[in-house]
Amino acid sequence: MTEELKDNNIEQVEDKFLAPENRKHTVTGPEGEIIHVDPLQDYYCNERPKAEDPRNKIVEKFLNWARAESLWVLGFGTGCGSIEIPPLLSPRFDAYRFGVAMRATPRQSSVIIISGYLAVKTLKRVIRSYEQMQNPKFVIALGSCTINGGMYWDSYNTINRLDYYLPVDVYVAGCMPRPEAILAAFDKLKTRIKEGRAEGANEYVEKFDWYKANQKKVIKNWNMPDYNW
Amino acid sequence: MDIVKKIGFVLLGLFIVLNWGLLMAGIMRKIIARVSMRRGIKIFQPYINLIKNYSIRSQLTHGIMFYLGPVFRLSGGVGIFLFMPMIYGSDIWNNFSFTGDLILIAYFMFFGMLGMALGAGEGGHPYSAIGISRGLAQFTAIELPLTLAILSIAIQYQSLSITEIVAAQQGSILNWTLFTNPLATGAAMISFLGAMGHSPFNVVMAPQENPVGPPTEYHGTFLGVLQTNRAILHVVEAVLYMNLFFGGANNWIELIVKTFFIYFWSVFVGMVFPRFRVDQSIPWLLKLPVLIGVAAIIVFIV
Amino acid sequence: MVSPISSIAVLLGSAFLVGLFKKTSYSFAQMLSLLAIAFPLFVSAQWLIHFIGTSDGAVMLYTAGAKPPFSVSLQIGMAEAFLTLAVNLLGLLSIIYLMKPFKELGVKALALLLILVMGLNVIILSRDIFNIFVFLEIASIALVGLILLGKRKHTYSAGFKYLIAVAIISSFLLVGIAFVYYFGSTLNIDDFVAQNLIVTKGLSTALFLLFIAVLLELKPFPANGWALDLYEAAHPGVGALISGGTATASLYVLYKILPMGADYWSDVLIWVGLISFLGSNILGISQKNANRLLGYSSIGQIGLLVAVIGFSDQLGSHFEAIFFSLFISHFLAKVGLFWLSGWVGKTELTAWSILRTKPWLLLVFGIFLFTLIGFPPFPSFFGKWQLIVDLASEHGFNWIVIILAGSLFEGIYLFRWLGYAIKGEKSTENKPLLDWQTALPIGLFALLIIGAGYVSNQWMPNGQSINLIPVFFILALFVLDFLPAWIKNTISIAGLVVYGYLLYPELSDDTLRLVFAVIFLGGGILTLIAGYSVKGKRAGFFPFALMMFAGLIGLVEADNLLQFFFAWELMTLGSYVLIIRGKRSMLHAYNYMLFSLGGAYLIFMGMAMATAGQSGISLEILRTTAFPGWTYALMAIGFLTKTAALGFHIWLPGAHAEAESDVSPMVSGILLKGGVFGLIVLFLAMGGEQAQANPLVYVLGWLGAITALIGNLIAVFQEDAKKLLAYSSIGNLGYVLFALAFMSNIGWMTAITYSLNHFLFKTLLFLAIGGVVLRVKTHNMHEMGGLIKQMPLSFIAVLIGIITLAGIPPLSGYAGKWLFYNAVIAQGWYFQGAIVFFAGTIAFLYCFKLIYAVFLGQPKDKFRQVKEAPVWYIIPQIILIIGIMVFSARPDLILKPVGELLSGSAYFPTDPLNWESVTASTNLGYWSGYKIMLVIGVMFMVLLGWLLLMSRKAQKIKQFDIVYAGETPFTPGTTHFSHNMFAPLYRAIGFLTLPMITQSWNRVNSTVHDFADSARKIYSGNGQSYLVQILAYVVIVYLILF
Amino acid sequence: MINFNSLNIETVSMGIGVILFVLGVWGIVSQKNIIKIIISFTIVDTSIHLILVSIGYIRGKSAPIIDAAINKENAANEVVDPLPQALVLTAIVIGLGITALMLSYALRMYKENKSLDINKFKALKW
Amino acid sequence: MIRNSFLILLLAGLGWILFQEFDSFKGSDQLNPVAEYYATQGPQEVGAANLVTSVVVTYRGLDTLGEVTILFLTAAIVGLLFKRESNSETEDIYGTSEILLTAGKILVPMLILVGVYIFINGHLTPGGGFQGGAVLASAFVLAALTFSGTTVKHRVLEIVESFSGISFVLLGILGVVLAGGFLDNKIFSLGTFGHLFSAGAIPIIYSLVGLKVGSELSNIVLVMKSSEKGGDHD
Repeated sequence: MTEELKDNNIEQVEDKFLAPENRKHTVTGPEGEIIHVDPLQDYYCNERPKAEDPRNKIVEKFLNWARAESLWVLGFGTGCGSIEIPPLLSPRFDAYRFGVAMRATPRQSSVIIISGYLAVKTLKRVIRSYEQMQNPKFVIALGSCTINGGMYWDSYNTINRLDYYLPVDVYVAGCMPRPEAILAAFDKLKTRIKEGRAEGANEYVEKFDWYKANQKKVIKNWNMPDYNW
Repeated sequence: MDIVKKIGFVLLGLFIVLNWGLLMAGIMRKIIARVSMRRGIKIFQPYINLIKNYSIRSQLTHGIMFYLGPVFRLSGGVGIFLFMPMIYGSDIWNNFSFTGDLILIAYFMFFGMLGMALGAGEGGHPYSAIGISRGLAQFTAIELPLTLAILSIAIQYQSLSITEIVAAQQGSILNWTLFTNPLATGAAMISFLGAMGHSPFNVVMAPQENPVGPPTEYHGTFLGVLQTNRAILHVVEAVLYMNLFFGGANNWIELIVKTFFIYFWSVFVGMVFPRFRVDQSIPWLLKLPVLIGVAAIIVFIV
Repeated sequence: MVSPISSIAVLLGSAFLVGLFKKTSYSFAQMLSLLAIAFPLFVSAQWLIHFIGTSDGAVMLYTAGAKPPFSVSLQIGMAEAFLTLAVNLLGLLSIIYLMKPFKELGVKALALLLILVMGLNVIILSRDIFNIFVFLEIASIALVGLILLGKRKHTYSAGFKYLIAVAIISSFLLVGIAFVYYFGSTLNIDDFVAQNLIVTKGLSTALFLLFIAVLLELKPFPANGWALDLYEAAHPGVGALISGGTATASLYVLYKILPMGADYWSDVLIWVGLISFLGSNILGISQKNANRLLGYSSIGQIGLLVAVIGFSDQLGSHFEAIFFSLFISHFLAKVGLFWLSGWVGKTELTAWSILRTKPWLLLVFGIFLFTLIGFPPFPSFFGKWQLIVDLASEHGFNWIVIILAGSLFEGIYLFRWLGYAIKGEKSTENKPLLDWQTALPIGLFALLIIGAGYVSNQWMPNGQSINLIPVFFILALFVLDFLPAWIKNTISIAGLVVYGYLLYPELSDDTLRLVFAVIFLGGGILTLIAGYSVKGKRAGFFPFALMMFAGLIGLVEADNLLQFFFAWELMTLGSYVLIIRGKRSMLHAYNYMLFSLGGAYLIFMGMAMATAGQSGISLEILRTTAFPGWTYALMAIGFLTKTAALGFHIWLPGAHAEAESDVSPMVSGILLKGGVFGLIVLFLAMGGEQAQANPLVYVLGWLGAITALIGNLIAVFQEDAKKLLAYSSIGNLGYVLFALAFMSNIGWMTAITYSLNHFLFKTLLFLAIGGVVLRVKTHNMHEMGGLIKQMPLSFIAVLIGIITLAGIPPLSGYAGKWLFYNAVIAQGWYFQGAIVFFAGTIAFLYCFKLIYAVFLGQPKDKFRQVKEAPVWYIIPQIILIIGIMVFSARPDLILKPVGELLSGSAYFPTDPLNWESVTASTNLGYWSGYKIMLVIGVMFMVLLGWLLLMSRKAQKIKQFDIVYAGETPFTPGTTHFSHNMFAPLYRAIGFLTLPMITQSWNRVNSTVHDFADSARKIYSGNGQSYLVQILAYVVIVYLILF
Repeated sequence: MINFNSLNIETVSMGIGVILFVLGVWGIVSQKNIIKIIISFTIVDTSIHLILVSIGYIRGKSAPIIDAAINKENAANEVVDPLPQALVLTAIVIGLGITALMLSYALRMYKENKSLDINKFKALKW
Repeated sequence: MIRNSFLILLLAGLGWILFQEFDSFKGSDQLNPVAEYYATQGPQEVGAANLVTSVVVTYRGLDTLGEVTILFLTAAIVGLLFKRESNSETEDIYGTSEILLTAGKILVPMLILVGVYIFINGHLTPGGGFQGGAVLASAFVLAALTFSGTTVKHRVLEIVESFSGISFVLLGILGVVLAGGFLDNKIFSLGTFGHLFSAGAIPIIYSLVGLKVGSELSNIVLVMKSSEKGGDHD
């Protein structure tokens, strides 16, 4: 964690938002020694994320093809659009044939679909999940709500524009977009990946401070490390 | 030079097995998709997935065992391959089988499991541990019918050497253990269902309940290693069953055909039956399959 | 030589004189009494030395210038000299011990004691029944006076009950004497015997009254409530006089008059004695009052001695030695205990934890108790041994059963008591002062016990065959106990090394024994190395540790049954003390001791049956035993208690788990092999492959299999790391038992491989886990977690250990599994084999749990600063790992010679393991540890390199950087999944682990206690009921006899 | 059964002794009062003396004191057995001692418990 | 009821045992060898006209020593039991009746005389140390009851007791030194049969026994009596 980030955040994360389990405390060791625990420092890796530059261009092209043809989607439904995801896998739409598969763990997923309006509360989880995905990772945003807030544009607890918080690869307009649209989004994403333009992960790292500032602006009870490894 | 040649052939065999394993996985997925009236994945999707996983740019590690876990796992798979005679009558495809010791293979399966368990444990994720505890618990029950079957055929052939067991089945299709000792085969094939991790015995990896079980924290290269192992292990286990019960293989074609059908058996059952919970599957496995296995032994004692 | 009569005169004269002194000159009176009592002591010592030196016959002493039968005559021989010596010594030390109470009561009391001692002397010496009667009365009356010492509660009523009982008994005695005189025309014992009278109705009834009265003086169960009340009410110093003094004299009276009676009187004595021994010990079980308990115990012991007198014909030339050793044990130990009880001051058994404030008193207490039970190297061990062997040669098995059962019941209460003393809750009250008056007699008696042990040992036939060098070494360690621990540790290790070096030539031919010698001695050295980590003195640890190892190695060395049993008991004693050193081990050590004791008695019984009808006691005679079924079954069950087979296992988990960190490997990895070795000795005796037909072997096979299954299954559900390992030991020993029961060459190879492996990995695991426990101060695995970072070496040790345990190739555990399969198929025990295999897969579960819950998963905050286990724990672990590696790669180094021995011997010539350099083969297949290791090793390294290459840039992350459904984990404690880890398995087959065996043992236990508790209500406290009991006893014995 | 014609002095005293013994024992085991128990004991004691004396009696002989009436040389045929009489002497003294002690203890017990009922002294039991 | 019938059964059993003896008891017509020896050899060996005395004091002298010891013990124990009370010598609150006083004055000296006579002549006439001692004691007890002011001092009694006891033992030892064994009476010449100064040490021993018995018995009674007085206070 960089020093300025720390300074920035000290003001914003006030004590009342810091969850009890994340407050500094002491425990007694087996020999009676006092051990100081600072949960956010001790339990989490506080390294700053690193940009992973693409390798050799030709190899990268091949690898990008493989990445594009094997899109593992994190099974995380954020809003009303999540109802549109299961039909994708049904015989009618059969997303499998495009190399799309659902994974339960962000560690193994490369795509996260933000399916509709995103409450601040959910945003926090989305951020953690997104950050826990490994480097070539892509974001598909479904519905108007992720673009401009949609019908919740003046809601007190949803975000209006996902771009401020995560680097989005593909937006799918509509309220809600139908599964066909999502398939089209996958297609679009594949194209972007194959072209080597889907470097959202690196972008996120490069503009990390900006993203963090935005995120923390809306999420008061941060209670997480700055970057969720 | 002999040893170099041997290693060369072993690596070649490993390559064949890996490819066949990946292909077979793809084919099976395809079949599953067709059964559920989908087009399904591309046949080569497993290759793509493997490449993609190896191509993940960033890596995380929880500690030394997190590293060693996949190594153990892959060693388990490759080791079984190394100790398994693949093609009957062929010196070069017998690997380091020492005339193929059955017990060695049976116990070497634990090696990989242990590695996986340790690696996942080091990950620190509770779901990994839950998955492992389920997997191990179920594994104990899965192994019992297999043991009875192995004992039964060991009595039958008076040997613990896979090579000799295969040799004894040559000649006619009726010499296969499948026909000479159907009870043992029955018990073993039920246990095979469990070993393959398909439904009804796949609660270990219950996708949503405890994300994906043991490999929850694994990703990228680690996952690639695990997938590699999976591909190898499935083929090698099928080869084991083939050797024990289905007359072995005289050439690669025969091996491919037989392993395909053996593996298909588990996929078939998996498609038809729903999932057991662990506390259901253990008693079930300890009832019918064990009874069959006991019967298989009694037949030979009496 | 001074005539013993002069000692009587001196005692009596000084008693009369002492009575004259005034309070002011008390100390002078005291000095006079001491001198007065020292004189007879000197006289009897002089006579004893004379008799020992010259082997002269007894000397008759006449009074009144006339020959018997006309006058009263006395006789002094070896026995009389010895017994008077004992009594006089007791008297002298009693004066010292009771110095303060005597002073309170005044000079008259001193006179009472002098007269008591005088009376006892005369009782022992006299050959005239009426004279004996008179002096018995004197002794009784003097005691009635002495109970006033110490001013305790209820002495008056107790004294009255005693008086009235004694009065009734002496009435019978007197009537008996009167009629004996009428029919026999003499009062002299020798004269009566010489007359060889025809036994008529009247004479036999007269003799009945005489005998029954003398017997009643010895307080036979159940007509002894009056004596118990007296024991309880009297000052412990007086209790010592009753138990040690009057009982001694009365016993000798019984012995003297025995030739007067018809032959059946021997049988009566036997039954009366044995019923007393058994009954009193059973009723003592529930007793909570120390003095009264000592009374129960006294009555029991005296009963045994009475029985031994009854056995005098059967025992023949061994009688003296047996009686001596049993008598001296009772005399010294019981008196010592009474004196200790006086120091403790409180009557509740639980109050004896006060002994802990004076460690040497605790040691002395232990010596007394172990002497009473009959543990080596104390005299009663040899006495009981020879007694039972001799009884067995007469086929007196019923008697043996009663004696052993009585001893077991005695053990129940004595060891509970010892447990309270060692581990009971410390009382908060001030500790009593230990003055020299108390310390001197107690210490002297403890020393005398050791001396008496040596005498018994040398006196007993075959006793000299026992190798006493280890015992002396241990004694020396006791003496050196004041040194710091590391010096003693070095001495101990040096002792083991030297002993091993000396032993090696003897065993180098016998590889089978050598393997076990290596386990015992090598294991001893390794585990002692871990002991270096303990700072301070570690008082009392090393002698007992060495005692255990001496016992174990003694098993290996043993050539005859006595040596074997000696070693066995020595091992039990040492290990008991080691186990009870643990923090919460009181109950577990108690259980361990009871099972060990029961097991040892079964072994003893079996050995005794083997000796019946055979000459010599060499181990060879087990082979030719006349009762093969019983011998083998009993001994097998005995050994099974030590290997903790199912049904006898309930002591093990607690004992192993609660023991100290470096004791657990001793008692698990090493001690259990003692039982295995016992089984090997037994099975060797059963005669090789032909024993396969023996149903016992079949039963053992099944038992082994089920033990393996249940042991492992219970281990899976443990939360306590050491308990897990302990249950695992039960399971592993089940394998060994199963493999041994094959009774085939390959089966035994399996068993030996298993044993060696179990030694290697279980010692390793216990050391590693012990090191962890030492650091984290908890046994609960779910409280640990993530310790791999702090304790990488321990982690590696555990990893190697569990790989070996689970039998995963390439480590040596797999060798056992491979051999096992070959053996199973060769033997045809498929179902048992399948069960054992199932057990093996279950073992895998707890292996994972052990390593995962402790070392992996979520690190806990409070263990962040723990360090790696002490280096002294790590060193033996490294040695053991090297051992495992060597054994894995080159199993032929050990298995080949063992195999040659087995196939070369007459036992298992068929189907041996064939060795071709490093490759073993059977007709089922072959296996090469070396090649497997090579292949797997190379492959593993290649793959590791591959993965390292692929993921070299990996970012190291921390414990909460895990995917958690977008959330953050709460605390490490709730994120570490390890409590109740195998819940689904428990739901599925957990019913197999229900503690049914424990419950049934508990039920047995509570039944026995309830029985004892209700049965002892016959001692209602009402003096009159005691009289009714005496009367009933007389009438019933009479009706049974006539 | 007993032939009354052959009744002679030693048989009678022996019979009385035996009966007294049983009676005394009956008293000891049935009486609740300690003093009565002690008295019963003295009855037993006395009965033993009777038995002893009867044993020593020789039909028609006189006391074992050599005086004018008894010839020193022929004493063996003139006197009764002196030994039982000596024993009786000793027994009496012993009985006396024990009785005295019993009474003293009874006194102490009475002072302790203010009762002479033997059932009241059951503090020590089991 | 059950207890009673059980007791009756037990007593019947006891009676049965004793009846066996009674049934076997046929009386005697003749002395047995031991008694015959006493009767024939006793007078020569011991020199006592009273055969019982010769048995009591010489042949079975050890028993007699035991008896004496028992009395000593009894006295000592009674003394210990009533130790506290005997320290406080309180006055007799009742006084003595006239009859007792008068009779006592006459009887006490006579009783002492009779007692001494009995034990001195123990080897000649019926009676002996015990009997004489008992009479002596009755004299002391009577005196103590009668003349409440003139209690016999415990201390004196004790000294007499111990002195006579020690002397007895010493005489016994002299037997070992001078004659055939412990308590042999032949340490002095046997004298003329039937005379007062005959039978060796017997008269001396019997006198000592008489003194001892007398003092001990009186001691017992006196101690118990004194306890009566102070008894109620504790």
